[in-house]
Amino acid sequence: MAKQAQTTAGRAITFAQAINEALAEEMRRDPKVFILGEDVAEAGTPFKVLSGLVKEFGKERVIDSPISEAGIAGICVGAAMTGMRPVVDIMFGDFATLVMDQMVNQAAKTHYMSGGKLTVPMVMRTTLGATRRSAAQHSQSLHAWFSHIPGLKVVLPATPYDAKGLLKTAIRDDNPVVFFEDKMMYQQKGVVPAQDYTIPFGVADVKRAGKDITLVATSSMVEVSLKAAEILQASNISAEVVDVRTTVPLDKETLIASAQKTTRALVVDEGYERYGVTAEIASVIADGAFYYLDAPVKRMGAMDVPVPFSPVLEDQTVPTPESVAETARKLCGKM
Amino acid sequence: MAKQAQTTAGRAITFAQAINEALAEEMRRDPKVFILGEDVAEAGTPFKVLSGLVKEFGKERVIDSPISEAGIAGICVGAAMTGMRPVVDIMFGDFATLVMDQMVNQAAKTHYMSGGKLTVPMVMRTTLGATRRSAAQHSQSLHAWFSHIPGLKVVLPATPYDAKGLLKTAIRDDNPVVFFEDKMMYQQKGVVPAQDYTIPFGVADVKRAGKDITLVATSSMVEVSLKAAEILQASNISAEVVDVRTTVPLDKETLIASAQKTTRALVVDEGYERYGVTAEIASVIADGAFYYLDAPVKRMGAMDVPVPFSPVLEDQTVPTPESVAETARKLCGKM
Amino acid sequence: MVDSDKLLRFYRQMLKIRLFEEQVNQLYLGAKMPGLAHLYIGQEAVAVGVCEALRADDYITSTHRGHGHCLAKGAAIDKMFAELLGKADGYCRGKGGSMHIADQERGNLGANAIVGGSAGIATGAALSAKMRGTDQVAVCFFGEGALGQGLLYECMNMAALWKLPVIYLCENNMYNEYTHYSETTAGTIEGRAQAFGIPTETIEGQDVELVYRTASKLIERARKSDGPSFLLCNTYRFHGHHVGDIDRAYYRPKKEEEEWKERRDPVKLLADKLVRSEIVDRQFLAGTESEIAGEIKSGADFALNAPYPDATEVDQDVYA
Amino acid sequence: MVDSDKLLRFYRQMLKIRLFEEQVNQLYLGAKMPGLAHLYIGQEAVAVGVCEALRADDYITSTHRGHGHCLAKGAAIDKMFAELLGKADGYCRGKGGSMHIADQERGNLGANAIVGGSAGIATGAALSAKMRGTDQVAVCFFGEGALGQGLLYECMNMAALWKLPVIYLCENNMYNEYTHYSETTAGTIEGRAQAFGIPTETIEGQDVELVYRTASKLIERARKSDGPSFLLCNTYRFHGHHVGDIDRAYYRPKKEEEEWKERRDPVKLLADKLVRSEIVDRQFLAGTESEIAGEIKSGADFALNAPYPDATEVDQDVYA
Ligand SMILES: Cc1ncc(C[n+]2csc(CCOP(=O)(O)OP(=O)(O)O)c2C)c(N)n1
Ligand SMILES: Cc1ncc(C[n+]2csc(CCOP(=O)(O)OP(=O)(O)O)c2C)c(N)n1
Ligand SMILES: [Mg+2]
Ligand SMILES: [Mg+2]
Repeated sequence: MAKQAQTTAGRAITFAQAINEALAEEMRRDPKVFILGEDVAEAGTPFKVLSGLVKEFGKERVIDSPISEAGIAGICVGAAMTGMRPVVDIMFGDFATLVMDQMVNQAAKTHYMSGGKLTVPMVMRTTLGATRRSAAQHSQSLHAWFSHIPGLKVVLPATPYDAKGLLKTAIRDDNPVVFFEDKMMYQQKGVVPAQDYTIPFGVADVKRAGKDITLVATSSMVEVSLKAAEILQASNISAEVVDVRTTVPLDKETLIASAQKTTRALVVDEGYERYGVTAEIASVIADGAFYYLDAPVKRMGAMDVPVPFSPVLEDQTVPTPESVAETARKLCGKM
Repeated sequence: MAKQAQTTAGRAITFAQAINEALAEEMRRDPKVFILGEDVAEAGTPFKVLSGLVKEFGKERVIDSPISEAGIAGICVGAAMTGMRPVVDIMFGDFATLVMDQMVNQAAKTHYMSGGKLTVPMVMRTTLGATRRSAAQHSQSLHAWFSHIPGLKVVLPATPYDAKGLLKTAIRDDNPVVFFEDKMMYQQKGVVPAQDYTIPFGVADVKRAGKDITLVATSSMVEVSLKAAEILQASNISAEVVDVRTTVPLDKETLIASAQKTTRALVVDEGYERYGVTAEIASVIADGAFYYLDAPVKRMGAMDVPVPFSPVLEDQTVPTPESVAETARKLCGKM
Repeated sequence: MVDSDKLLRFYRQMLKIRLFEEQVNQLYLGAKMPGLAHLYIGQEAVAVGVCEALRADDYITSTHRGHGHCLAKGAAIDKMFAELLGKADGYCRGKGGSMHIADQERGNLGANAIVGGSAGIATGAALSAKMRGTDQVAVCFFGEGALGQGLLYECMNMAALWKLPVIYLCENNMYNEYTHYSETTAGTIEGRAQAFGIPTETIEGQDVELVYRTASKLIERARKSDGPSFLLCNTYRFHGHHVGDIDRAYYRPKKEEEEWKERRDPVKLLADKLVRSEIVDRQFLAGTESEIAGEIKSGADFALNAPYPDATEVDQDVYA
Repeated sequence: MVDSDKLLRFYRQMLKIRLFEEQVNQLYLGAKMPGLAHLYIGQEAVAVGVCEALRADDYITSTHRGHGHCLAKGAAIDKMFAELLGKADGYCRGKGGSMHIADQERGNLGANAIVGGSAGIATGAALSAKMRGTDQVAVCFFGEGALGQGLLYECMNMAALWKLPVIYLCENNMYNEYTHYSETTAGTIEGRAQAFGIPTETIEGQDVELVYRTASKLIERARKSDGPSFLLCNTYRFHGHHVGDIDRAYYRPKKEEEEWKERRDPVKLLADKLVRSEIVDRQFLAGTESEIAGEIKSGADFALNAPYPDATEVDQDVYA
């Protein structure tokens, strides 16, 4: 694959560095790009993802804001409508609750409502993922909400390579894009090309080829699914792992084709399971591969509970390689 | 059915009156129940749903608020935690964007986070539905968002009878309940018993029995599906119409049993189709009835566009009896 | 002082809004307009006074009661009517309607059906102007009801911190829909901006000359990078909250309405001044009126005869 | 004036918080505590001064930096440690953790991990008290960072309109995480409440007696149905934003920290006063300290040895 060729020429960097590089390169390329958020400048965010950017670009382009999520999202909408390309930093995905009006009633609808005249080229970067012992208000994965709204694009990178390429695409896109980063992944390393590259939206990535079952995964659950595939290998089950990469636009063709080939599919995501993104993806596959499937499409999301603090409780709420492998095995009729 | 027996003893009242009566009766029964919202008192809301309540209960229990959706939702959370049973009125469902933090990070999680000690017995009443020529910010049906969140219950009544019985249940429930009313339905009449009654959550209602296909519908789409069933009748297709009534809790058993019987299912809802509630319901049926289905489960939601103003555009965005019948006919292999 | 040519221009603009809105009401009553509309009649001096003080490339954001702002910023009558009727020739190809008209070419970033929803947009436009190194200014129009929305305070704080060229323009017409503002507004309105160190002015919003002069001063201030300001204009809507709000005695005394219409009608007040100052006579004004009435009529006719958008447009322009 | 018994009680309570938090830090450093915690060390006089002025049935809402409020309102040390360690004996059966401890029996409606997120809850509790006809009062604790959240303004407006018995208690420790409040706060803090007609007081938050006296006055006011008030306490957090925030020179000068610790340590200040006023001597205070240290140690030991909740509890109490 082209990707392989590219990556061999690259360097191993962390997911956090990939984000940082994407921002730095885009800010160098285009003076209209700027960052607005809480503790983004000297602190470089609590996750240190933006470290160093303020040094290169100054406090005028890496702007520390008050703790005003709705306000900063709204300001970015206005800036985007008038010639800038803002990147707003919403520290925890749980605070998405505070920006819904600006993202959904304003950013998402402006282009359409104006008959195509106004555009809102902004990116909202935020986080998802549990198991950090951060409890119910700092552990949610709320990408399903944004995926539901026409006018928004939603990106869920699962590797440093994808993170960098997809973030550059997001910044160059003329629409509001919501970009979710898994907090637990920031320190994971992966090979990333030295030269400029972008990854198109709406193209799922087969992260591992297989023939007995398709594991469709997003973000944090891609790695979990790859590990599950390893476990399944030992039971002689060959799992294909497909990373959707963007829930909107969704690469239905690749997902359906994979399920048609393997005849079985399990969709894994870290958002709450009920009414979550696994429901849409499973429906699409169950419909598109109906005449090929040997078993119902199954789904695994986070347990439908507010994320508990206690480690013994929290660890049960998120799919693990073992639980994914077990469900997959059952689905293949091998228990 | 028990319901039939009851309703013959009743009177025909509008959907709006059903809501009004439920509130009045619960406020008489329990002094802890009160209403907080914009223009709820003398104006009785722009939809006149609450007309007369302030006369009976006074401005201390039917409280006009500033235009502060987040604030009033939050105040109701606090009041509910300390012994009251508030009903907050969020005029248009589109303004749900403003209350997500209070409903999702506070109301929904408090009981769990406190280890079961605190409760939040509040109801958020709001609206859904398009085709009122109200454009993109006054026409959304955002119940999918709330349905996604553990800790919330979500109610979608489709008749005056259901509206009254379900609202009483909502008010007596010890959890935060989000109650969606279709704006276009307020003037529709239906028979409602004279005596006190409640309808349990999590019990779907077979609004019409049939044997060739199951139409699963919510709220505004129940009537549309019933009309579609009439149309299908003419083509000798017998459609069963199942009203889910509450998306959380969801009566999976009834939905699956119906689909197993008819072997075909079409899920119809007025929220945006993508990542909407039809996805969850379709997934549940496709899984639960897998070995019975003769065709893939299909879904119809609102078109994935911000709701346009122009009637010629808007009318295309919502499923109609004709479009539902057509999809159902195709699904039955009869085109 | 404002010269007489300008005053005459103000008069034309205000009258245009007045007659436009009366025509909108007729379209509604004649069941020719889909949905509802919130008429700006009674408040014309605010939009005109402010927008006449702005440059074409300055920005405004508007509200559900936005036709006046839109016309004042220079929008064309025919394209506005076309939008209100959901026609393809409308400003938004019929997709926005009354509550979402935007007119990018004249810096109108759009009406907004979320009360207070444009505070971020206007503030962001001001930040953008500053970052791009232009001296553009943004005016954020809102009703006193928007003071209930937290977003406004978040944005005023940032505008003050970063000295952004934005003017928060509060039109206090005394009612939040069907509720008197005194029931929803604690303390003072000016205090809401002063808390953030934002200078405020409070004026009679029915006096277009005063609005123009005050706005000019604050706009100049913003243009010179001296930061945001807050302008409170006391005004009144002569009609109901929307075109369908006919029986309103339960929330607003008829006498109050009559008094405003008689004594504080901004169009009448300016007409009287023009005549009193002998700038023009009544006959001239009558001529102006019939001229504008003609424009309004032909604009409405254009819209009534214009085609609807093609059905296939429904899923166009969801994404850029 | 505050009598000496009370002062001694304040001292015990403040010291309890101090030693509790130091123990929390040790648990973190020893990798015995899951996740992070935000220490209240340096701000003890605020929580104690306020909560000592409250009745047991009065309400408080708290923040991510909430251990101090919780202890001051009367929570038990052992159950708090158990919660911090995610144990079944914790206040929330381990489900809440540091940022969500609630203690309903003592009117603590909960810490909150959403900055400003409890403004509605406290205001609603005050509305509830009023509607139920009790004379309970609610105190809404928040850091100056919460002034950035619009919700607070929406709630203050309603509290003022409806004369609710709520006190907005702003602890200005000068930092929003890693950013000095002057970079995020335009105008004045007091102005934010005064805009709504809410009376404000600003005091040195390190003087527990002053906090107690001022809070008592405002609480009395609220109890007598005279409405809400706003109390700004100037204070300082001696440690990092959270236990893991060790290298903080880039956002806060070491010298500033040292000065506060030396000159404005609320525990030291009160100890000095107790000795200076000859209420007790140093030896007595040492005895008190070792007594409390014992309680802390046994509380921590209890928690360390307590069982985790049963795995099956994970989906219990999602719904009541
Ligand atoms: C967030 C939000 N809440 C409620 C409404 C419903 N609503 C529309 S206009 C209005 C009153 C607005 O009053 P004001 O801001 O004073 O403007 P005016 O109508 O007086 O021009 C309300 C409550 C809305 N559109 N948006
Ligand atoms: C809505 C929201 N935004 C951001 C955060 C992340 N955050 C946690 S604490 C904090 C700083 C709070 O500052 P302040 O209110 O002054 O309280 P302090 O930490 O100083 O006690 C921030 C930004 C959050 N928890 N909630
Ligand atoms: Mg008004
Ligand atoms: Mg602080």
